[in-house]
Amino acid sequence: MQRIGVFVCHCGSNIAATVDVAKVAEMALMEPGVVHAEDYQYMCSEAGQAKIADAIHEKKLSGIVVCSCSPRMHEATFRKAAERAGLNPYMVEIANIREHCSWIHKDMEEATKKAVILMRAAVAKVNLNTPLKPGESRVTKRALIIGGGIAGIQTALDIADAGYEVDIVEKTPSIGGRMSQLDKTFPTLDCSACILTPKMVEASAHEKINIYTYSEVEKVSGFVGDFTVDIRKKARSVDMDKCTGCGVCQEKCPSKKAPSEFNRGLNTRSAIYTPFAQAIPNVPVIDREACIKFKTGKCGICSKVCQAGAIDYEQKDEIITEKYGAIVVATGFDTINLDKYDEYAYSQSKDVITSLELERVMNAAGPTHGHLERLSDGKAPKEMVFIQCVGSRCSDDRGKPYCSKICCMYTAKHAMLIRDKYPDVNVTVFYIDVRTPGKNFDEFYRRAVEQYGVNYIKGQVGKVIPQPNGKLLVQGSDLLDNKQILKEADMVVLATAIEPNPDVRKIATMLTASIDTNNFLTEAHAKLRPVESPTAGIFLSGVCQGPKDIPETVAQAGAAAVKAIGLLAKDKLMTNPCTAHSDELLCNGCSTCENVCPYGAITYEDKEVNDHGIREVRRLAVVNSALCQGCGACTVACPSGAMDLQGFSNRQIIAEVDAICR
Amino acid sequence: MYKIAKENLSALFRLIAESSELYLPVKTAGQVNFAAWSEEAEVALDILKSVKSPKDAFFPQSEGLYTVKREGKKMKVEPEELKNKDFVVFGMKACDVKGLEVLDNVFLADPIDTFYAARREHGTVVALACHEPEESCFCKVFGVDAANPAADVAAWMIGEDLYWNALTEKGEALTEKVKALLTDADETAVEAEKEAIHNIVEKLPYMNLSLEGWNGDALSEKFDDKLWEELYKPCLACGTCTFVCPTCQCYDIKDYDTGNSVSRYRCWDSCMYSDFTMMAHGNNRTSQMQRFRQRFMHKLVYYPANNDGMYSCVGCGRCVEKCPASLNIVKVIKAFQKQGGEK
Amino acid sequence: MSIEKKEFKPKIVAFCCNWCSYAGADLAGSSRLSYPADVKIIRVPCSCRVNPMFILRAFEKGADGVIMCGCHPGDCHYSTGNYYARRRMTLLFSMLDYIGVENGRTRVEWVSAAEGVKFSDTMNSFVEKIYSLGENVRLGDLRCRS
Amino acid sequence: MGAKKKQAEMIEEISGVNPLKCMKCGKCSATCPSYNEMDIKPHQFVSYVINEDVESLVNSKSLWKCLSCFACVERCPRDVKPGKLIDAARQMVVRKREQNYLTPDEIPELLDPELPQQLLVSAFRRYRR
Amino acid sequence: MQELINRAKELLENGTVARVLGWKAGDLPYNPEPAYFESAESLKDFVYNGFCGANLSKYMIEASKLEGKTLVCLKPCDTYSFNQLIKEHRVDREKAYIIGVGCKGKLDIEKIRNQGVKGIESIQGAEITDAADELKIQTIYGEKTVAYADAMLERCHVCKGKEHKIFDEEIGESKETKDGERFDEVSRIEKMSPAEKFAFFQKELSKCIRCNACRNVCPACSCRKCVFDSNKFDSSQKANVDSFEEKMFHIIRAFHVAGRCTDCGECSRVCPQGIPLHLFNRKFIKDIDELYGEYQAGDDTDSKAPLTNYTFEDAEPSIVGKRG
Repeated sequence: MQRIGVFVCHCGSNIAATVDVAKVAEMALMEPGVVHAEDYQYMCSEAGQAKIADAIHEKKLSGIVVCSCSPRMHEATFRKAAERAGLNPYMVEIANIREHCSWIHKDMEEATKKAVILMRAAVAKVNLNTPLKPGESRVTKRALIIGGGIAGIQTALDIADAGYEVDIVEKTPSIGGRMSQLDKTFPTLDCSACILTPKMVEASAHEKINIYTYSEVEKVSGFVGDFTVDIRKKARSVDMDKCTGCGVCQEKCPSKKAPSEFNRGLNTRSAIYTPFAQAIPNVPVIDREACIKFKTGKCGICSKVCQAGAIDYEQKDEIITEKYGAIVVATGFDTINLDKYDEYAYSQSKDVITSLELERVMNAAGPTHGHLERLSDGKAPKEMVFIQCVGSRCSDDRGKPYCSKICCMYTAKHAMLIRDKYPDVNVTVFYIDVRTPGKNFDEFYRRAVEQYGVNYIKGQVGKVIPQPNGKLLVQGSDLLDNKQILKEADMVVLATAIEPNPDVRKIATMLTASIDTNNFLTEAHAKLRPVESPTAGIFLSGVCQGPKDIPETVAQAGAAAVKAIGLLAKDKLMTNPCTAHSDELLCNGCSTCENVCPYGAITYEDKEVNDHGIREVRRLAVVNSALCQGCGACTVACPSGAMDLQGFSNRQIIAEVDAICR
Repeated sequence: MYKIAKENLSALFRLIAESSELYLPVKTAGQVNFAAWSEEAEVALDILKSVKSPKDAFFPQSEGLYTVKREGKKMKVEPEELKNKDFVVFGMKACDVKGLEVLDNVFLADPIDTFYAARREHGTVVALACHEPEESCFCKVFGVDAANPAADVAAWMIGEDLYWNALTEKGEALTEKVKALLTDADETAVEAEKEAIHNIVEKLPYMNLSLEGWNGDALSEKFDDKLWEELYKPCLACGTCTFVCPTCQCYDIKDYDTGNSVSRYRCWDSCMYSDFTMMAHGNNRTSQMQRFRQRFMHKLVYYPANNDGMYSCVGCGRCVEKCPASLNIVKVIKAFQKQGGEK
Repeated sequence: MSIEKKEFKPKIVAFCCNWCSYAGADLAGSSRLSYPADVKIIRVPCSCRVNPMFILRAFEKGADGVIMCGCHPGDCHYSTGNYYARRRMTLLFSMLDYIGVENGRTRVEWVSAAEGVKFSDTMNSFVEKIYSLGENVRLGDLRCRS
Repeated sequence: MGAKKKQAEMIEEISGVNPLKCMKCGKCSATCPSYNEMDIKPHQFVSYVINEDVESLVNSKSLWKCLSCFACVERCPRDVKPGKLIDAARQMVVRKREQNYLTPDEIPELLDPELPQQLLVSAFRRYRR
Repeated sequence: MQELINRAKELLENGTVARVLGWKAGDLPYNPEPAYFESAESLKDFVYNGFCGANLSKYMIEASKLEGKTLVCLKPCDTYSFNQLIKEHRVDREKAYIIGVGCKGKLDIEKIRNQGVKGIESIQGAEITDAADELKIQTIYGEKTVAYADAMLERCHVCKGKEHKIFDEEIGESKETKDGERFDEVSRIEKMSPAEKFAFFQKELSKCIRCNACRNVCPACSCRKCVFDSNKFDSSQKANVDSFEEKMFHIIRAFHVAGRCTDCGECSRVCPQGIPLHLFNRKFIKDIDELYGEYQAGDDTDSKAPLTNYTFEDAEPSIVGKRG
């Protein structure tokens, strides 16, 4: 039996004006377990807290009920007060007789009655409280960044600058990501490479940053502060220590038919290649699918021409196992597959291209060396049509239901750049809505219209028909003029919807990070915790969380870094003691609880139990209290009642129910 | 010997109900159980086996013992009142009546169960002979005569009449009360009915069941038999057999918190349940085999050992009909017999 | 809100999640938005902590109405808790309706921490409904009535 | 309920289309082969239904100019399917005409082997629900 | 049946299985019991006929702990339960050798009795090899005939189909028995007024004796210790003091198996008081189908169960009042 003290606060007149506090204290003494009750002007004051401490000592209290304001106000205060007096802080319960009672009721008798009931419920609960102790877990002071695009690079730099070790794992041979493929960036028209390359160099030169390119995350185990990750370093076939990056191998390589990933397949590359000139690391890889040596065993030219002797055909994949305290996901995006949008003739004409392809066309290092030309015949276009929302905002299964967010702005950018560089080219943009929220964004779009004379037409394109003369007939709506437009164009550019990198689902599963129906990673809270995954220790950076432009991505990357630093800065993690706990003798091992846990905190183990003399090995749920956040979803999913929540146990809640209903 | 026309039975029930509570087989939602009579009740006298046995009337499945109320910081105990009103149970069968004898041996022996004793004192049993015994019946094996129920009043349903014969003082008293509705009758029809019943009973498949070897002295021999390990396996550990049984007498005592008071009550328990006789240290029967064995050893060995050889099975056959896994006492007896034969 | 005082004083249990609805109730309080004293709130970490057994228990012990409040779908502090709670409560309420319990006796409302007005309005309308339904006689243990 | 609202709801019921899903992109009109012959353009069908002006829709030329090619149905990104709306309007007209349309049982005996298959197919396509 | 016995003998003798889990002939024409057979010799008592209604899947929880494989005879509907038990890690697939046995509908002795048949001596027509048209019943009180369909368990009239969802081999023929719609009865109750619904269930549940047969036979109720047997929720058992306890028990039991119940019908088959317990489970199944998309528990071993799943657009609980 507990020895409970009940303390009723007047809160000046806030409570005392409508609740007979003395009566509440008097009634409290009738409750089982209550050995002390008093009321006082301000319980939260120092004098009030001293009263609690005194009573704990004098009456040897084992539990405390404070009838006062909301626990959201002063629960922490009273818990600390109890702790200072030597009582476990979780032996304190609050009866909210202010917000839930005195402030909303006028009738003194009625309010007092209710306050008594709320007090009883709290007493009933405290009777079943048990001392709880927050757990501790250590923090490995190292962060893992999955993805080496601008989001990953920025997060890595910020974390490393704070003095922590960071590893970046990048799937492709070089860091840089999508941004390295862009020509110019809105709204200031900086050259993308000019602002990205210094960041890439900085990252690679940073003593705290270690970059694994051509590598993938293979396995993740552990939990916040203490993850263990296997990284597969794919065989590069080139010794990174020996290679000088001279590029001779790439020049001499006889196999040059592999489509260039960097140039979106618009031209080809050699089998041994670095994706682009500024690649970091500047060490080529051999594409074993395309390499003649690997396919036929004959060739070996690269090995012969390499003066550094860096070519190693025998190299094998390597698994690196490392421990991390925090993991940041920065897996980025890709454009969607356009197979289902045949009306735009993307597969039929080389002159229908995606916006990302246009970036490569416009880029000096691209397939046309920066000349705007038709990919079919190399002729300079005179009429260009841009189509917005290709695959975005679609409620059917052809596209994506969301707005890809960046298309309006980059289309304005493209239109502007073309009109600037090639004033004789007419540019028409078919749009549904032009969405330009952002600093200097709408001004930018207006410049395209007002200063550069880009022709914006409100309406969607229904179809693009390749003509025998090589032109493209664009049939679209002009909703404002209520006309159907037929327009001949030389090139058509599709603002293709973006989608999360297809690998993200696999990664999310490994991390037990939740993912939404569009494969974007879910944030812990849409508004208040936008860069954290609900899974503790996992942070989100960039487009993997939702469509964003570069400034937003960089901002979020910084935010994710700060959250990760906040975690890494701790030596130990105090874990919330109100976590789920499974009764081994009742657990069926059915996995139902595991299926509803949003944090991956429940795992199953084969354990030997002694069930009243029956010894057997059973499959049992084990809660990792470092991961458990105490939501209680598992407790209701568990049919046998094996899973219970400390601090909000089944019996505690039932005791409250009983007290209220009696 | 009296008789009353079938069509006047509701008048009889009405008359009995005027002065005492009346329990009889009533069909509710397709099933027949003993329940209080009312004008609307669908009385089902022609069925042989109510789902639950009528032992409920004397030993209810659940019954309050006392209530503890709080008055300030003090407690007040209010015992439940003992049964103090007369009641009649109409339509019990010979086996069920014999079942009461089994319960009497338990509850009326020292220390007397006052709740049960009060009910026995105030209850009058009118029992019906079994007009058409069924294949699951084996009362004769346990010495019960289906044609001659040994109750306060024995009755026979023959054609359009119910024949009525008071056998005890209580029976006589009840007869007095309802005499206005009864007419004198001779015993010829009843004798014929008895003979007919006896003839049918002889044909029943379980009539040759032998209880040889089952007695109060068979404890160690039967207890240690390996056969139990086989027999219990299909058992689902439900309490059907015990709850339909007219002789099972185990109960548990529980408390219920109503919010304003705590009421202590007792309710039937089943030796098939895993928490049967659970104590602070745990459970003394840890496996279903042990629990299964307990039931039959109790009926056929332990009980006879304490009650001059009387078995605590009356052959009503309810468990035969109701066991979800088709297990029952007959199969157990036969299995041991077979094993014995093969030895 | 004035409800005519009759003999019948309903007992109403409200389960509120800590992060949204309990805070919404606090806001109703600090905004002095009244609702009948018949409502008593039990704080739970999340609506997904509410076991159907708690609700039936409340009815067993004499509650006349039970309401559960949680974060709006999509806003759950634990991301997904209220989605599970929503399915559980939908099925439970449907079952209660199916066995003949008046379906107004149970309710789920999503109330955010900012919706003090909604909290008070919800409670007012719920209490009114319970008054109109009267005492809960179909779901309750008779022993608790004395 | 007003007669106009009833009509609009009837259109929604027959077509199974929720016109509120439309985001006014105009892809239907952009894709329509009969666009120039229509007085009410495909993308406008939706607003006529939303504004409960089924009357105008029913009396429009568009009703009979729609080829039921269903290009708009195929390409609508929002699952609104203006083609189905106009088809529903046509059905309402047909229903009004004393229900003098065929039941499926009557068709086989009326079939003329000389009839071009194309005609049948297009008729079926037009009147399928 | 002979084919089944022969095959079982073969598998026992060649060591593939250590035991056979099937049915043993009873001492009355209608009461075969679930049984283990460990030798070819013991199989002489093996029986498989219309009265073998028991779902043996649940016995496999215990059998999974035994040495060696157990040959288990599963009817089509039983295989759903087995799949569900695999999903919940309660049985070991590797420990089972499943023979999917044919089914022509299982018989309900209560239904036969309700047609006034008593004093049964023998029953012809219940063998699995029979045409399953008619039962010829010899009784002490004369010969009776009962149409097979009229003696069938309720569940067989709304059979989910005669396809085995999981098996190692199949033996014996099946016959379609479905002649009703699974949810008709539920729909009928749904249409009642609250007072009628309440009266209906009150009447049915008032018969409950808390024998726990429904729970103990249920393959989904596989908890080591039921919440109604433990003190975790302070939920008492055994008593039927007040009708509320039965409601609580049956509602919570149905809720705990919601999304897991395969609708095998065992609860209703074993209830000594003939309470149509399946009406609770089917109500949940119907709701789940209507609200969250069709779902058949036990169809597979890896799909997400409806109550451990959600969509953003799920119906609100207020739909209960709106559906009328």
